[in-house]
Amino acid sequence: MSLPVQYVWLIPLLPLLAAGIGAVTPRGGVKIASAAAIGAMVLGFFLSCGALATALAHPAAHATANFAWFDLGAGTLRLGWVLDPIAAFMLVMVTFVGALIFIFSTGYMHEDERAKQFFCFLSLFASAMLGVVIANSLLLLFICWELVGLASYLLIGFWFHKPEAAAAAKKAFITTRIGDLGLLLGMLWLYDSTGSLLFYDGGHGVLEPTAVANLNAQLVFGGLALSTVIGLLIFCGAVGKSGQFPLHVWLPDAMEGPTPVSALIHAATMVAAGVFLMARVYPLLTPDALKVIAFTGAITALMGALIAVAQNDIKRILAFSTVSQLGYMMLAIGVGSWVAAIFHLLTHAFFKALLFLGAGSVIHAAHHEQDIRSLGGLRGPMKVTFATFAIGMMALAGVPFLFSGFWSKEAILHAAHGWEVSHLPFYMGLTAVVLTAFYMTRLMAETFFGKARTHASEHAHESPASMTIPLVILAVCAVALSLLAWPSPWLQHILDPKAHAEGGGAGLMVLSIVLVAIGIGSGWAIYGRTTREKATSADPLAARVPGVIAFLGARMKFDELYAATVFQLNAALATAADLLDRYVWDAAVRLLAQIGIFAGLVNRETDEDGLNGGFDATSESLRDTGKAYSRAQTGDAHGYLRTVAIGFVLLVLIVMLGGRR
Amino acid sequence: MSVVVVATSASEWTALRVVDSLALVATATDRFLECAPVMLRDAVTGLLPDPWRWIANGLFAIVAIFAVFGLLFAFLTLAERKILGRVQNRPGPNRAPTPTFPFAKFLGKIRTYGLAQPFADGVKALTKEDIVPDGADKVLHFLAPVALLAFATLTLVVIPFGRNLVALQLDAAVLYFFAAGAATELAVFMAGWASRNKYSLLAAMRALAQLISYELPLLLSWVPVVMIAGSLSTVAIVEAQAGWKFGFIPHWHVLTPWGFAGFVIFMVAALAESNRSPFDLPEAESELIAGHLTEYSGFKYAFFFMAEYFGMCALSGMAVTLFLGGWRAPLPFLEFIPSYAWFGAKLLALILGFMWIRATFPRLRIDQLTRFSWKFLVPLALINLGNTVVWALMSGGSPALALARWPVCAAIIVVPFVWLGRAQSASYAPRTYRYAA
Amino acid sequence: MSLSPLQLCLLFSSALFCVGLVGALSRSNTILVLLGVELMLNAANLNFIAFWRFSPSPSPATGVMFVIFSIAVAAAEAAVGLALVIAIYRHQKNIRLQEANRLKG
Amino acid sequence: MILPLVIIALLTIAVAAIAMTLRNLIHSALLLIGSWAGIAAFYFWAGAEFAAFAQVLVYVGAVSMVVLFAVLLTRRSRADLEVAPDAIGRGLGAMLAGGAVLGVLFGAVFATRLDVAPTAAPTASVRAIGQQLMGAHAASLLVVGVILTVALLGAVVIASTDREGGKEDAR
Repeated sequence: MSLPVQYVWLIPLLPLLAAGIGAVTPRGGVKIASAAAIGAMVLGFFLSCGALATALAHPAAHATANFAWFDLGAGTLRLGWVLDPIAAFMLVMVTFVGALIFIFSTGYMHEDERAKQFFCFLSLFASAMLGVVIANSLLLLFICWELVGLASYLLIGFWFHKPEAAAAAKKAFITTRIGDLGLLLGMLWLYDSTGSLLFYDGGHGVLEPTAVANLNAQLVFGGLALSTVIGLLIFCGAVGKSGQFPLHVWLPDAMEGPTPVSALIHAATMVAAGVFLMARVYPLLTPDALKVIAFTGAITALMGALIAVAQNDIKRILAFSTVSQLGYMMLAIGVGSWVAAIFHLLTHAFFKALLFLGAGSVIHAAHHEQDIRSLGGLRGPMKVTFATFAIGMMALAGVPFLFSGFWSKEAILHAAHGWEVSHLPFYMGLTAVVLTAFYMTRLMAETFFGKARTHASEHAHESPASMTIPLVILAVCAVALSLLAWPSPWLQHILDPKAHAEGGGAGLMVLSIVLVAIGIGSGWAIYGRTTREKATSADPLAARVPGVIAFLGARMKFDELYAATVFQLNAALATAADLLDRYVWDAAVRLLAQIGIFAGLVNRETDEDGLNGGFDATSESLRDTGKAYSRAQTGDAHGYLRTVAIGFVLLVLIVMLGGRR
Repeated sequence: MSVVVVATSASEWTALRVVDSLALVATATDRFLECAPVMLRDAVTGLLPDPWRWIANGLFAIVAIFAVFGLLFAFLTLAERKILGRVQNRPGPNRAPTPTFPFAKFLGKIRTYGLAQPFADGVKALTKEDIVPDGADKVLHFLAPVALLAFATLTLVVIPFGRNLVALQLDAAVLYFFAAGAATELAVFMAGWASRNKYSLLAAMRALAQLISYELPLLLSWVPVVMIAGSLSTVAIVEAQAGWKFGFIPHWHVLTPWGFAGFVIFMVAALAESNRSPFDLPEAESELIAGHLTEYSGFKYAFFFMAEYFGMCALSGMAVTLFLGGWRAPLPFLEFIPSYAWFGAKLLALILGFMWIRATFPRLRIDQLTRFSWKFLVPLALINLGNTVVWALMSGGSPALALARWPVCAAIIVVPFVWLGRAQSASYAPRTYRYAA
Repeated sequence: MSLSPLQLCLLFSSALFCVGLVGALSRSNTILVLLGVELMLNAANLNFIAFWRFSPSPSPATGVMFVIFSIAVAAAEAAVGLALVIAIYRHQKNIRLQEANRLKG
Repeated sequence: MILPLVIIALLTIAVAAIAMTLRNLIHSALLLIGSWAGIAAFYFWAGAEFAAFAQVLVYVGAVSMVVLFAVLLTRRSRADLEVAPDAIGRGLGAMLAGGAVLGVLFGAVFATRLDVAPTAAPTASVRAIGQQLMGAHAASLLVVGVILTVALLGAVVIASTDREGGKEDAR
């Protein structure tokens, strides 16, 4: 069972069809829409497995299918899709996680009267995401990229009657657009300098050695290579989409959307698209660009983990954890190990989807109570959710050996350790490891241990099978994905056959195990041993260092910072523009108008007597003629026909008598 | 039975062109029975000088058709009454006059077992008073039955009744057949309008609605045959069904998925076109008054009846020609039986089927009737058209493809049949009367 | 003066055309006017067949093609025309063509 | 050869002329259908049998039905039964115009030198017509199909009573 590259387009097409079906089904047709969406994803999953089989057969080859879209002046704009191991792994991951989340959604959304649209949007998103994955052209990727953004906007704002949701949707859309501007600029520049946007095109693609060498050779301002600039511009897009510092602010707010959306889009797939993009264009990235990427990633990882410590909303915590983990992935790319980034992307997709779905299950059971201080004691009534959530938590925290997160994180830390440029990112990553373990322990302890602190969590009971079964499957995967790492060089070989495999450093592994133990231990010491009594009682950590926690709880005041700087600047610019408009331009326009009026005055005198009189006379005569002719419009069809007949006779007579040559 | 017409080249004929048939006898099988009608024709027309022979041939054909189908009509009425009687557990007509011959008293009374019934009916019809309603449009009132019979007879002309037995060989014979058949609607209208009776007129309009509705599936159902045979000529269509696969399965169109579907659609539409039960609403004598025939009596009424039977024979004959292999024998070793006998046998089988259906099925309501045509038969016929295209496309290639077209084409027609049938079966349920017990 | 068959055909079609024209011009019943127009159309078709039959033609079936398409279009015309007649009837309760002149100038 | 043509022509013209003068609409329509059949006979005589059958099928079979239905659907009005006040004047005008056209056309036919008729009649077998229709004229065939469909829908729309418009009509 293998799927040739020529048919890879079927995989995004299926969800697109499902979205179409969802769009045209009547309001009540949730069953049809959800069945179409799930069916498309399951079928897509099998096709993706076929594609993976194809890709693994020739791991080094970038199988492509390109075609001309339209002619643009002298050149031809070509699109296409590519099938290589990285794309294939992403396809399998997206379709598999997507299918499970769709199934979960049938349970989660079944009370919502607009569930039909929900499945339509989800399918649209899945289609666009799969398009991003298989795109072999930066343009096609950009198109799907923007479609992904649109679907994300629609889904975050799905409950648009909530003002926060509507605001969050707008924020997400606009913030990511800022990054996309960079991507668009980079793309245009790339097309300008290479004349192609295809990644792989039998030696002519932009990622292939000829073009890369060419780009490296060109220098622009400041001695930077052209490829550095283009790479950084493309990175802007990834920063926006993947919630990297400083454009991470939209991601936590995006949690206003339904939880399956958070799981699918804002944890597993879409936010990973930025990482995927950077891995895809990795050949284009110069060491200069990589430095920027590495430091951005490291800062994001540390910052996300710090903020997550002080959050109270279960989904917010997971959101900042996502930000942090995405930072890890960027860090991996920056330090040159994009394979580790992709590995972490895959494992993260599974356990973070698991965590979000588990959170969704909790929220669903607790009647939409999201504050962990108000939960508690759910271990008893929600056994399945608890068990699977715990597996996800351990995978995220990096509990050794059994859980996939450990291996992927290990790979990243190892790569960071081996980076020649600086060890600073490595240490930031280590700090984040401790913090991750800490805040996840806190989350577990607050949510599942202790006793129920509110009415809602007291009466919580296990979610339906349509929600728990995906949880179980994802939990199994979160463990089983360790196998990808086990024959350690295997994934490395498949993804990047050229790179040489390095043996794992045992010392580094021990260090990180110790750090995880410290994180979990301290978390348990503070939150687990003595559990919270009341929902309103103070946080033990906040009691000790109130200032820091308040600062972190306010998300390091980024929103306020932006409000104070960017928005103020914007407002100032607007005011300046307004003033310029009102006084300078307006004055000029008014002056011109005065001149015009004067000229008009002069003109009118000549006009009224000379020209106007003439026009009036012409108009009058035209109107009279029209009246005269309209009298011929008798409404008598016989008359018309008679006229035609007589006209015909006259014509024939003229031709026959006069026109004969 | 009728006249041989085979043009020296099919493209170069003019009306009623008749070619000397002696050349043809050599090509046809030279058995005596097979050639008997042609030889009879030649014996009669050979008496005339050559320039007049085509007129003689034409007259011969007309006389032959009227004689054969007139007799057939007579005995079909009897057969119908007998069969209906048997189905309804009664004897049917069995007391037709038993003639006695005064000059040969020794013969005594001759029992005819009711076989003389048609002649008795004929005498009765001829001697009844011919009533024309006051205020009727007398000319049209007279013309309507005549026109109906004329059109019905015209359709018989292009049917090949046997090898070399076709009165008029046309390049577009099938089209001619249905063009002439379409004209019968006019006669129905004339009858209804000329009677100056509002019920007649209403019934005529209803009959027209039915005829027009069923014209469409009727026309659409034979188009696949024309596509496959590649000709509109009835002779060529019969020719296309010649031969046997594996030596015993005839190449009849009815034995293919599309052909079978087309045949069934054709027969259902033919039932409606010839006003036969269960589609006999135009003259449903037991519940509506006799429709556009209300004001007719005597021999004009008999004409209408004759036209109905002629139409039935013509449509059955066309069905035989298009789908059942025409005059061809079903098995190779049965070819010794003359071709016209085979044609007659198939024709009679179909007509007896008509009678069987009449005795079995209840009548439809008018709304069910039209809905059945527009929502069931027409879509199915259109699908069958596409089905035939699939069949033709698949038959060009490999043997595997040729084998695969059987299930594929069967599925293409069966699935919509089941689906449409399921979707509509509810609308043919008996009406429930709310206030009646 | 002897007439060739072609000329006879043309005379036939001219005469038919004029019958249609006179009918269309003189009758007040819209249906009959329409039928007159239909007759004129048929007369035109006659010419196609006549020229096809009696003069050298570039391709063997050109005239017949013309007629077939013309018949198809005429059928469409008849359907729409008679629908219009019914609409007129519904509007003014008769189908006198002279009275259908609301839009006169 | 010529005799059938003359007979057909005279019959057709006579039938059409009578149809155009009768007061009885149904008789007119039926006679006109007869003249259409006569035209079909002319096609037959000229060797265009496909066109002849198409003519019969379309005109005698289909258009006639539409005409008759239209006649019956619009039969109630008194105004149509009376002679219109301007009938005589219009009839005279029609005769004049028709006569002028007839004269001009006859003159043109007589005055024009036409090519000598070819000895053999052209052949247009049904197969050839079919191939032309599906080959060289496929696009036209599609267009005609579209026209017929649109005309059918248009006729339905025009002739159908819309419920909202009903009140306005009753005014």
